[in-house]
Amino acid sequence: MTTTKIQSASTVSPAPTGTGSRGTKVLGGFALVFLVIAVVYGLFISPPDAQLGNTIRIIYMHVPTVMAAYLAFIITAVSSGMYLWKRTEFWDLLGSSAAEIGVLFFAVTIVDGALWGKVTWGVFWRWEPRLTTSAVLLIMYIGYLAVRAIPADPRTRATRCAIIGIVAIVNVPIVHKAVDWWRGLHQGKTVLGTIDPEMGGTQLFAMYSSLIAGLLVCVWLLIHRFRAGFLAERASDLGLDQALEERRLESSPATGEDA
Amino acid sequence: MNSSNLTETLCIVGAWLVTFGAVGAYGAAVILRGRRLSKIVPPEQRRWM
Amino acid sequence: MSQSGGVLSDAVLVARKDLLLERRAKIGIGQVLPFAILVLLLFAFALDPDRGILKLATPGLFWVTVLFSAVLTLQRSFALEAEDGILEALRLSGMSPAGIYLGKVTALTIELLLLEAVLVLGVAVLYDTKFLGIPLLFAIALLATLGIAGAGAVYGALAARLRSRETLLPLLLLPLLAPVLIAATRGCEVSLEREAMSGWSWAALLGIFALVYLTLGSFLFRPLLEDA
Amino acid sequence: MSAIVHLRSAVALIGRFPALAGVNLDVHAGEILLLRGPNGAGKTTLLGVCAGLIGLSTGEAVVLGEDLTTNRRAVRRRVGLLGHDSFLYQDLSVVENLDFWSRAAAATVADGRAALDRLGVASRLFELPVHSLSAGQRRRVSFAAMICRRPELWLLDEPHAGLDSAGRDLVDGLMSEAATSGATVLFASHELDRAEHVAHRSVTISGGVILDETPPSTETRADS
Repeated sequence: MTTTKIQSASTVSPAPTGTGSRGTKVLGGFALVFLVIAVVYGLFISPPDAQLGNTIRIIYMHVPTVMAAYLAFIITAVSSGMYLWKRTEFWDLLGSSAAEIGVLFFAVTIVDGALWGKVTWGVFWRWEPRLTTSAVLLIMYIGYLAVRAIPADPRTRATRCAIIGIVAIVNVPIVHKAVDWWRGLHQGKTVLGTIDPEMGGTQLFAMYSSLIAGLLVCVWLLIHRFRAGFLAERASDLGLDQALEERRLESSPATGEDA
Repeated sequence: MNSSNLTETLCIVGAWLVTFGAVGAYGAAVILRGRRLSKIVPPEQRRWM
Repeated sequence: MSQSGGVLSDAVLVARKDLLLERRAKIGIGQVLPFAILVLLLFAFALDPDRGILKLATPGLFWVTVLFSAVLTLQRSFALEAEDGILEALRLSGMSPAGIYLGKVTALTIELLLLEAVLVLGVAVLYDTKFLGIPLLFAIALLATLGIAGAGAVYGALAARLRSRETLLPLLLLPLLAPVLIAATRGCEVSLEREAMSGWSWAALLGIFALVYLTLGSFLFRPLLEDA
Repeated sequence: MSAIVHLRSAVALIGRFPALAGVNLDVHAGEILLLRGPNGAGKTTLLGVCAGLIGLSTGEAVVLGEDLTTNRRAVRRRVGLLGHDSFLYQDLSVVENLDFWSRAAAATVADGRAALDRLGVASRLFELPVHSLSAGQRRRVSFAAMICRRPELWLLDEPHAGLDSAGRDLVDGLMSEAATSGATVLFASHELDRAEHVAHRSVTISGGVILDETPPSTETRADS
């Protein structure tokens, strides 16, 4: 097999055939364990909540996804800042990968929130601060992905995305404040968003295991997405050496069409 | 009463299905994309840490 | 770096140039303003004025109209800089990017404030609104407009060279301006005495928004001009 | 004499297309160098690199003593670029454009007016908006906006294009004058008869590389 000199402590093996590695497999395994625990406890073992009833089982999905989304957006923001400073492909890829995963989790969060609303309020949507804030933030990051999708010079595209990543994260607290004031805060903060300290033992266990599972899945996805993005960049680089050769060949005669 | 119980069950199951479905589908898409790109990119450029 | 002048004089130069361009081409007065008035009329058709909905919704309708007009103004303002190699010329000129940014923001703020002044008259006549709390109204208008121009100039410059800029700019900008819409609308409701809560906290929120984006824009405009 | 423009193996990408595929070029102080080559050969990109507008992906570039691989901005105020685009606001009048661009480049309004005179732009055109000028008149205004900054290095992309014969003579005169007063001129042209007359030396660029590197020496110290 191709024995490369950059073999680290990991196994001497042929190049991977995908974005997986031993690290992601271990990580994925842990995530799977916590997911199973979350399903068993969240859906079956833990009792209904005193106030929320069975809808607490939606919260078991809602909290991990929103936390994963915020984690991803924070990674995007940090990477955006680092990109403008260091100008390396690593930070660009990390930021854009995280943004995509953040949008995924955030969209799921909003759907879960609406389903929770259907049970609790009888309607899918209420102009409740957290739902509203989330919807605005989601669209902001959809804009990020829209810009990302526009074909451009890598440096140009990365710069645009980094700027949006920074601007968007700065807006998050402002949107929160504005929407909270706008609705006069009549929805208690503990219901959607943070964990209620009054929860019982198995409920808390279900909540924490699903939260850990959510964050592990988020990181696992991020690593895979980053590697897929890296491979996509290498694939488009492939033509470069050839393009340089072809470009130099243009200088041979018979191609000139002088005006 | 019965119908509200049904709504509740549907919404709870729906929330879990949406979450697992969306994240699972995305994960599968990323991994398949990675496999496809790996066939194009030469092996020395795809060593992971 | 800019050896002579500096940020402020560059900003003045760019702002004066933009206002001169508006005086020569009259896009704002000739096209954006009529559009804004049209939107006000359309709202009146959509929301039956006899039922009083229009009256209740006036501040919100006013600011939504301003936001739409701002998107058009921004598009025009940065389309000018993207054609005829002007962006290259600006980079070659050695002016400080922060100066160019602040100049664009200044000109945009002045143009939008003038537009709002005319719209307020339109609202007063068409919707029969009575204005109380004038100082608060002024503060809200000024701070909200600064925020719109400050955030808008960043995204306007970013979208200017994209082929899909007409659709992309509103998608990027309007969610960003959601807090401005909320704060400006609520603040105006206070100044029209429909709400009990003090309006100055809304003005403060608008002030913070404007400050944050003016600072951010001053730093981000260099990479924006160089690489975006 | 050290080189005003010093490029070694310069590769510049436009998107992922290698517009420059390894250029070696030295331009010396006071020289007028003609850049020849077919369309799409990389002439415009080369001028953009020298102006500090386009970055190199690999290779060396030192222009007016500034290393462009570390800082592309420092050189910009010291060069004058005449491109395909007019670099003018179409809705502003001739003098309004000149006033703005001269002050933007830290020159004075008087410099701008003097440059207009130098380019023979008739004063009856001063108050007209740029979009109402003919192509040749606009070219003269762009040229005036370029020389009012008193650049040390002139980078001209097709300076003769769109001009009448009087205008072309004027441009040739300006180039010679600039060279005698210590500036350096690098220009691309298809008007070979005329251009070769005014140029001290010419090189041909094709397919993103310079074909005939007249100085056979490999390193910077070409001639003394």
